[in-house]
Amino acid sequence: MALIRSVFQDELDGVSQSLVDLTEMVAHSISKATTSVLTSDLKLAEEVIATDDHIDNFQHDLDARIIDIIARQQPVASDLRALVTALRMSADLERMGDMAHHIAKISRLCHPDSAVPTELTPVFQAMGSAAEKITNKTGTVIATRDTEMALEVERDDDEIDKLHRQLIGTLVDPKWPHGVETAINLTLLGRYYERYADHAVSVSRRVYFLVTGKYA
Amino acid sequence: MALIRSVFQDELDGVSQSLVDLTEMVAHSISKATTSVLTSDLKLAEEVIATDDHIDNFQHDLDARIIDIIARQQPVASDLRALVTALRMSADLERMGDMAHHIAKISRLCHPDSAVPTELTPVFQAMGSAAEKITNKTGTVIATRDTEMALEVERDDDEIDKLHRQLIGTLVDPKWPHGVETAINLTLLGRYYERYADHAVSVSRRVYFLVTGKYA
Amino acid sequence: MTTSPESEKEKMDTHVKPSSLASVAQAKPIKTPGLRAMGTGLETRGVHAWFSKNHVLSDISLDFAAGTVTALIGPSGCGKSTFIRTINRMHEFIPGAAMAGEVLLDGKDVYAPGTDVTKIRLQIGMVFQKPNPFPSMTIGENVLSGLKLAQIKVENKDELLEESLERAGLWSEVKDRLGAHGGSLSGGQQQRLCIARALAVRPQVLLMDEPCSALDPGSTLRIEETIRHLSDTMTIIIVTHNMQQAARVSDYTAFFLSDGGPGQMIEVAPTSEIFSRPQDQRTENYVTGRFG
Amino acid sequence: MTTSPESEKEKMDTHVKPSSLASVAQAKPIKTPGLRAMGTGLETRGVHAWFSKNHVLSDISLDFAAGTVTALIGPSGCGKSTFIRTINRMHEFIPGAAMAGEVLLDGKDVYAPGTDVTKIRLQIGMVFQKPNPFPSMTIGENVLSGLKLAQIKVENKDELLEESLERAGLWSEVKDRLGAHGGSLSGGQQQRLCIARALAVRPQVLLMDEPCSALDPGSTLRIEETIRHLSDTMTIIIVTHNMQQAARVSDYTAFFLSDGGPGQMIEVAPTSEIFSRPQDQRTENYVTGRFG
Amino acid sequence: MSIQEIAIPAPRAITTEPRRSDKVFRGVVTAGGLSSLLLLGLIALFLGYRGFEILRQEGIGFITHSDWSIATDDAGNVIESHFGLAAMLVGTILCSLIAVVIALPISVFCALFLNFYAPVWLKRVLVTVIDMMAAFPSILFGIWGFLVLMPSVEYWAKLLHRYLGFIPVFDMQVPVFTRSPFIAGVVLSIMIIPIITSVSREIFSQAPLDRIQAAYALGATRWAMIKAVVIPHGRSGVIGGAMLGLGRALGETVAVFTVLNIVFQINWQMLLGAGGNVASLIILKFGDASPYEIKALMAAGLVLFLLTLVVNGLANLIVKTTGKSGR
Amino acid sequence: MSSAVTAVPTKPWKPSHQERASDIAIFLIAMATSYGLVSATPMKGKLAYFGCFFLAYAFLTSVFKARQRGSAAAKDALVNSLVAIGAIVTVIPAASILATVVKKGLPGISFGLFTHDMALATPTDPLNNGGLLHAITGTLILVAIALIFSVPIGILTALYLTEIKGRFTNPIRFLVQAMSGVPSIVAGLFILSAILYPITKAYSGLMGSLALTILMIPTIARTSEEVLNLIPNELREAGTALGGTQWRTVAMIVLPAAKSGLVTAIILGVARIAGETAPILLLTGGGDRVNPNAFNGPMGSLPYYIWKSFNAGSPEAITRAWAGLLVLVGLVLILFTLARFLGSRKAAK
Ligand SMILES: Nc1ncnc2c1ncn2[C@@H]1O[C@H](COP(=O)(O)OP(=O)(O)OP(=O)(O)O)[C@@H](O)[C@H]1O
Ligand SMILES: Nc1ncnc2c1ncn2[C@@H]1O[C@H](COP(=O)(O)OP(=O)(O)OP(=O)(O)O)[C@@H](O)[C@H]1O
Ligand SMILES: [Mg+2]
Ligand SMILES: [Mg+2]
Ligand SMILES: O=P([O-])([O-])[O-]
Repeated sequence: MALIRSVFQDELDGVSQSLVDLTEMVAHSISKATTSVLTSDLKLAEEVIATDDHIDNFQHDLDARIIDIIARQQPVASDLRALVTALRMSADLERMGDMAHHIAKISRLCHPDSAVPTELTPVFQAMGSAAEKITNKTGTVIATRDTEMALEVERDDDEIDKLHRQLIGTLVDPKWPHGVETAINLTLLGRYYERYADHAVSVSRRVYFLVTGKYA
Repeated sequence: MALIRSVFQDELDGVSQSLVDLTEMVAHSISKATTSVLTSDLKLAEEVIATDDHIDNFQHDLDARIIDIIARQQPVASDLRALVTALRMSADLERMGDMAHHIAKISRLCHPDSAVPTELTPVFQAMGSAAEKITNKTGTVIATRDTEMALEVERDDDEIDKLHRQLIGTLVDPKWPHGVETAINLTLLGRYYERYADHAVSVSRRVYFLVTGKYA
Repeated sequence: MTTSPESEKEKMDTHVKPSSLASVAQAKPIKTPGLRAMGTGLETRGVHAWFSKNHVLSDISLDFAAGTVTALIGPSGCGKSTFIRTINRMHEFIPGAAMAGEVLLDGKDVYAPGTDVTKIRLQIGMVFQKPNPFPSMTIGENVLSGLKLAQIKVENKDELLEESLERAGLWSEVKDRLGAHGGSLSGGQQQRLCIARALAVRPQVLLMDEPCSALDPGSTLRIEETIRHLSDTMTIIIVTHNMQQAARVSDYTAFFLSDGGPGQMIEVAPTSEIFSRPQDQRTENYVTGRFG
Repeated sequence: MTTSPESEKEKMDTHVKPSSLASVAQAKPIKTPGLRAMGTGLETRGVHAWFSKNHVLSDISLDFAAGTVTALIGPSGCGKSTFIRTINRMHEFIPGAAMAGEVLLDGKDVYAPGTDVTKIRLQIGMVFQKPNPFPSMTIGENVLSGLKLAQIKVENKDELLEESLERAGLWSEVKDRLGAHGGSLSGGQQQRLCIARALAVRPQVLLMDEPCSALDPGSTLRIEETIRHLSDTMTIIIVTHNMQQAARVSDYTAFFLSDGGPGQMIEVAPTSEIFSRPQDQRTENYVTGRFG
Repeated sequence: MSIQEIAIPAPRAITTEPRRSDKVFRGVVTAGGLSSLLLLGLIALFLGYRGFEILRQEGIGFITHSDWSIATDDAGNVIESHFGLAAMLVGTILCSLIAVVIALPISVFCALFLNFYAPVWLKRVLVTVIDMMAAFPSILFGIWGFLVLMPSVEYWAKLLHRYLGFIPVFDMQVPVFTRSPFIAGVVLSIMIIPIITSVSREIFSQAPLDRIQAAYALGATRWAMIKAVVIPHGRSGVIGGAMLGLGRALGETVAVFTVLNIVFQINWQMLLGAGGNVASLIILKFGDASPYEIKALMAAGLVLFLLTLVVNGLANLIVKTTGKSGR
Repeated sequence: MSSAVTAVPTKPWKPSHQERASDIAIFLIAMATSYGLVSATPMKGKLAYFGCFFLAYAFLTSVFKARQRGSAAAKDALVNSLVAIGAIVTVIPAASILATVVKKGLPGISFGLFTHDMALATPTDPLNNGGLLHAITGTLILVAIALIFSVPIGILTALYLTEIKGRFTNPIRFLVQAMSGVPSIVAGLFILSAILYPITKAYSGLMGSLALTILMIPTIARTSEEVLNLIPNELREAGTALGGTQWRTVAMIVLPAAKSGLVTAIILGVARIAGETAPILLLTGGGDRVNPNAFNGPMGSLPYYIWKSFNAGSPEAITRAWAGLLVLVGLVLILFTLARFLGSRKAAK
């Protein structure tokens, strides 16, 4: 009894673990990217950019492994759902890495200047730490399949949305002092954080759906 | 001989056809969205926004069907690859629909004004028609598995990238007359077209890889 | 049916995607539902079966709509074979066998007093686990053997012969050697010959008890194709141990299980439901191979 | 190994993702390659086989690295069984059988003159298609029958008994009834008993000829688990008609085919290669079920 | 990898010697197996050797003539002798044929009944009874036939003669009905019914169940099924069984001796109380036969032996040749 | 799902009341017809009633079925009756024989029968004189010696046919088949000519046993071959694959697996020869006293005793013959039951 499909179960668990690992890598990236953009740290930016390749490879191999499992174990029902969902989650996570990468590139582009004017530092600091928090929570959601926390992730995203709206408000204010180019960069930065959080929410929602069969 | 797995083959062909259908829907959307943003046509914008739901549903059902085929036919090797790729292509296409949707929303947001200042109309016209062209080609690539055309799609994307760079250049020009808010909108619009084309390229590349086993 | 929640949350407007099915044309449209939906076709009502005092099948009510393929799956010994054998009254051959309930073919109970059981078996054909062409007959004679056995007169035998073999997907392979012995065919061809033989008496319903379990994968796939093609013109019930096969060929799947007591039907649903989101945990365990 | 080209093209910098495998820890690491890589283990060199004048197997060279599971797949009659029977010299039982080539076990040819064939068979165990416990013996006697047959003396029989049954995944189920007859077990348990029996003489290599084709899916999965666990300590070669099974249990897969002539080996590769990107079109056709 | 490029090597010789224990085993078993060959050869040899003198003396007449007489002088020396088996051979064949003709249809019907009609309990009872009957000693059939069966068969024989006398085999000139070949045939038929029934039952029960089910599933009645599946499958086996019964009937000694009136005259009229049987002849004459006459009996034994060999060989042949197409 | 449901097992395929009634009607009409026929013709006796009844019944049911369900059903019904006749005609003689042997044999059975021999009595003596002890012991000795010869040869032959499968397989199989058709009298003559005349020149139990051996070998060989053939080849392969030599595989796996079947074969062989009469008449000399020595002196046996008594002809002698038959039949039936018991135990396993 105990034996039945234990090898397969191990493989499924391995996929889950790899997703958690991927989440951790992404959390690192976004945290570094935020610091880099706020402190105009070129070394950190370069690190994030380099890490993205690593994340991409990791995701790539994970996907290959998932497809290999599908081909070899021919899962159905919840198992197949879990694997296809893992495929989609890995895409989301990889995309989150890309966002961190984009943020780091803006930081590098503006170097040695800071991309973020001083008065907006708190906003981006808040966005950055919210992004990191949401990522860590997403990792926990994947590992524990905790549906409560999956719902929390949604609420955390609302926070980022609020910050984003606040940022856009500041930019379109006629009293905006820093000119169009800075505004454009900040617009993109804002959008990157916002999309980052969206992808995290998407991952949590997939877990929620997998566990409950219902949409969050 | 003729009989073997013909039902399965029909199902695979059906998936391919659905992807082509989806591409057509997306092509319609982007064309309408471009017109709407250039002519400030609220009705068209609303149409695009409504169509996006339709596209999303279509993609949703197509994915369900693909997963159903995987669960029931348990494909391996090229068949499995084709289905997983279809799953990813459908996500790309859906995302292209979203981009059209976003474009339409900016058009609606600015109504009754036009989001695009007159002097930039040619740039967006060019981006719009390039986007449409690239979409139609992508549809053909999916239907015919024509690798030549897949490479063409890459080249078409370069064109859009050029237009995008040109647009950003105009915006960051210190002589930019239209203020920050317009610049932000145009930045986002530009990014939407650019992402749109990226997704189309991604679809073509997937087909190319499927056929040749090599990256484009 | 779907595995994706909304794939993206966009700023300030999260559009809701209703999980509608109808919008995509399916490669093979799902047919009228299998549970008590269609008047014609076959229906069982509260069927029980016994071997002597041994209650092996309990209260099976299933509706097999005309033109559908229904797969019966479940672990060994759960009564799948017994169930389909109650349908064409082959069950009663076993000494000590008994049953309860009704089997309605076109609304008429096949167990009604005075029913001519040989007539019933002409309307409900059967294909067995091992290919079993009659060894003393040629291929052609095998196909037409049902007519001889039941003493049915037919105008144009050649036409019937070709038609039956064609429907069984065998015509092109044997048309030049109808006079050869059935035993000279490969296992998979023999099984299709048996299908042709069952078709020659033009049954409404075809019962298949693990028709591929003695065949290699190539032959199996061909029989599956044949089943798909046949399902346009008749009602098919197939017992299979091979879950992938159930998934591939059937429109509906019924899961049987016996937990020590008599076999019961745990769940019946369109096949894609059973293989993507079964309702019952036991079904899920079985189809994912975690059945202990 | 992968199906995704770069998933996104970003403006002005398209990063290239090399398709490296090593970066992700695999659930089960791929072992040393199967083609002429490892010195120990088993190797066949240019093996041919005949039944009388009938050449059924041509030039099979395969290397079975120690501690791997290799699946042999291919359509019926392509010589899979014949091949594994040449390995432990069961082939020569059939009157008129002949072979050519070499079968090297730990570098020594098992067909070398003067080789004690019974010793070879002790080193290369075999499990057959149908479970065949010896009917006159109890479960315990069955497990230890190899010792008696080959007249091997062992110090601690009880330990060996438990170890063999444990490795075959049967100990917990039969430990309280070792004195019962083998026939009292279910089919799947009988097959595991046969595996335990083969293990008791501590072979280096285990040959399995369609070991699950007579079993139901539940028992099949359990045997597969047993194979996975055994592969840590021995080299296993399994013939199977069931491609899914090959996919599930094996590290390497070899595809055999006979196009009228003698059976040949078309392709051998790690199993995930065979089932995701086979090199030969014929392999692809076979694994995708399009073999006609 | 393609076959054309490979030079096909020569098969390797299997050079390994089998173990000594296996050689001994094979030797012993082969010797055991060959002993039956030896025995049969010896039987023919010794009977031929003992009967040689008579056979040479009588020549073909040994089986074409039908007088059996021996004259000795006072010293016991043979003066004149005639040994002819014709009457006995005809009698043997007549009785055996009667037996098979009666037994075959009954046995086949009975076997069908047992396999396809009887409920399980009845089948079990009947099979036991029939197998038991096959094990009854022949002397029991003889005595029972003589004391119990004869009167009733005589009555029916008279009826047959009276109403069906126009058929040559039922005709007779002298109204002597006791101890006729007909009665012997009936006794023999009762003796071989269990044999033919068991063989037929066995062969019918091997009729493939899946084919039987297939026939039923095609709407066959029981008889239609039997005709389509069971009979083609079992035909050759039944014929073989009948030949086996015939062989038994040909060689039967004691039972026939008890119920048959042995007369050295060829008689084809089955109802007439005069017949013959080679085996019974031997028993009849053995008691007070001179060594010379015993040689004649040995020769008769040889003829009987060869006759049964031929019939059995034929049975084998029939089963083998028809067996393939039937199954 | 079913816990709440209680269903009653039914057998809807059993004939309905209506069908039963028509069956009974046909039965009665057939009885009447048979009565009429027998009284109208010169036939008489139980057999006549029986025959006429069956013919009438067969005819009537098939006509009835033809009207009800058509010609296929009619043929089916006709064959139904025919096979039943076949079974009944087979069983009647067996029943009659058993009944007769019990009825006529029982009066002759007494305790003294089993403690005395016929050394001081003749068959025509009153029944309380003498017994058949010598016959029983003789038969047992004859059988035992025959067993000693025939079992090894029979089983070795079977092993040759199933395990060695050498060059001689087909001829030996044919000859064993032919040997089973050798008339018992021929076996007797053979021993007479090959051993008794040239070598021993005297009747003895051994001579009888040798003849019985010849009759027994084919039975044992053929039944054993069947039994050994039933042992699946995979078992032999499994034994060999575990490193067993052929000899050890046969000894440890094949023979143990076939054990009960081989015992059955031997018992069937014994049943076959226990009542054999003809060679006994030729070879044993048929002594009247208990003679435990098979090598010397005439030896009595049940068949000889029966034969002698029957031929003596007096009512006492005939009763003795029946009593002997009863004992012989009893012996054979015991052996037979034993064989079936073993056989069925094997089938159950
Ligand atoms: N002829 C029979 N006599 C008595 N019991 C029987 C008979 N046939 C089947 N059974 C019992 O009835 C139950 C159901 O058997 P059935 O053959 O219908 O199962 P199944 O689901 O078809 O199994 P499988 O998948 O092994 O064919 C089992 O417990 C079996 O032991
Ligand atoms: N005992 C035999 N005598 C003669 N030819 C044989 C024998 N066994 C196998 N063959 C032939 O050798 C060829 C290979 O047979 P083999 O059994 O090895 O194939 P296989 O791949 O194992 O097939 P399957 O999947 O059906 O078991 C076939 O053509 C077969 O007909
Ligand atoms: Mg079944
Ligand atoms: Mg094989
Ligand atoms: O990757 P995105 O399309 O969500 O920007």
